[in-house]
Amino acid sequence: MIVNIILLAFLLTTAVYISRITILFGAVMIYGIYSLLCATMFVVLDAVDVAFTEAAVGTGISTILMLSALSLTGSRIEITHKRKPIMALCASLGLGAALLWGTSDMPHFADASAPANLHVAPYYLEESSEQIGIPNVVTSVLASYRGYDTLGEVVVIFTAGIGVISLLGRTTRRRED
Amino acid sequence: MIAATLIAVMIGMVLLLARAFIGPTIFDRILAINNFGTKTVIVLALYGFVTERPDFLDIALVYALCNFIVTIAVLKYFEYGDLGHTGKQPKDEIS
Amino acid sequence: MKSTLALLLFLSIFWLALSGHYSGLLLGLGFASCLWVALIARRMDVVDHGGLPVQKWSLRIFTTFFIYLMWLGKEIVLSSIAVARMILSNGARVRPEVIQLSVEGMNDMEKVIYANSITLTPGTLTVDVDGDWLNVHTVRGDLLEPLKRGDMANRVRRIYNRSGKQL
Amino acid sequence: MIEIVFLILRDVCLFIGALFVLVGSLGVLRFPDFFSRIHATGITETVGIAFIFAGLIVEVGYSLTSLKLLIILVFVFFTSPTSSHALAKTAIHAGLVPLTHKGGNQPSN
Repeated sequence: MIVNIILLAFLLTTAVYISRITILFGAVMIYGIYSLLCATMFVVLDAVDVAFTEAAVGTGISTILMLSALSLTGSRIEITHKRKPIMALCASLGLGAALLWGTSDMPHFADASAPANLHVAPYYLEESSEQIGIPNVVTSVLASYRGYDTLGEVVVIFTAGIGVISLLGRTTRRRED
Repeated sequence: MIAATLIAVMIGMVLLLARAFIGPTIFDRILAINNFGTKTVIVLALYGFVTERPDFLDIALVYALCNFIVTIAVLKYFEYGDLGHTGKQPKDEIS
Repeated sequence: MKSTLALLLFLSIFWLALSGHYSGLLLGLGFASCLWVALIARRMDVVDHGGLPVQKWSLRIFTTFFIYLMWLGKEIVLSSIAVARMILSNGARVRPEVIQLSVEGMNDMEKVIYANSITLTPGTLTVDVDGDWLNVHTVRGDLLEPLKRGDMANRVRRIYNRSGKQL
Repeated sequence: MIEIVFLILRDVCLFIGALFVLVGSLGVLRFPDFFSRIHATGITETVGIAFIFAGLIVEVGYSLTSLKLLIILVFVFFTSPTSSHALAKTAIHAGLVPLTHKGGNQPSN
């Protein structure tokens, strides 16, 4: 419990700091800490697979992607906070309040009688290791029960990756000429 | 005792966050973040033991790997200004 | 080819140590992924050709290396205590210094072990390697005394059983 | 009897480790310049993590878990000097000059 509170406090301070910092590079760096904290939070919430993804993608790849974006654009300019966006603050506060109000209707964390835990989840938990032979239930759900769905996602991501590579590849070739 | 150690490491994280926020140079931030990552590895390992599920150690391992790669990538960006650089030509010839 | 096979072997052992599941399907999948990684590494030409341990490293070197690690561990604990006391005394005793140490006559592997050992010991830090010279930064001059006397350098040389001459 | 010894050993290891981690973090905050702060992080990344993980290994005994702990430990030991060295080198190349008590004692590179 106290771990939850400390982690949330860390997340909040980091988020506020990222929004206040004026150096883009510093923001990218602190964002790495934010990802680390996020992933620790996922571990605390028992979502181990999500934590794995966040550790690899959030901390590793996205920091490097942002760095390459910075190095491609060559942007080392400091941002200046000129305007005071009161309207935006009000809008986000309102949205946050609405979301908080919405969560009050949701079942509690790890509630065994929640609708999501009554439908097919018990079946997966009991049968999947015999049917598929993979010890991790999440993997067998993703790769077997929802295999077509995952295949579609992979195709989309693959296409996006090819698009990005073709865009970036062109610029580097032009630079070499 | 494990829980107490967990809390102690988290207090250490607070100190490092302070260093990451006040800087003053960019390298201080990178240093603080690198050390923060190491502390996250410790926290994950300890947390697995507090909740009596030490299987979570795999994540700690991935963290240790990512932490190292990110630090090296960031420093490479700083040294050469380009992540695709092979490190064979000196800095001045690129830009 | 030999290094790729060594990489494959290492990856497989690593996978076995981490997975903890030993059914036929999972073993096959694990080996397949190890093979895939080794092939990609070979194609990308990132296989480390110099670091194959079976050629040069006999069992004796492993024992001497182990003894060295024990000694290094002791040194690390001692200098950590020194640095910790410095921190607790409000940084008053911090006297940063940069000096150059000679690593003349060491081969590359010894230089790597030596420089990394210096960095691993809290209080001393290898900033730069410049041919036969190491730039070493320290928080307080007297932490460098054992290095200046060449204790660590001699022990590093002794791993490969070469004469530990004085610097 | 032997269990109590192990329990005490574990707690002592964890206590020492936590102490070193705390002191190291304090050093990162307290030391006057960037290069001295690297030394302070070195405490966490060597002695701190080693003692804490040693305590955890004592807790689990012989198992796959302690093997994993050992692997992480070895990995951190291999990477932490590399990243400290890379940090210091990059900082020097970027023009950051180490603070020295004599003044003017700068490294040539």
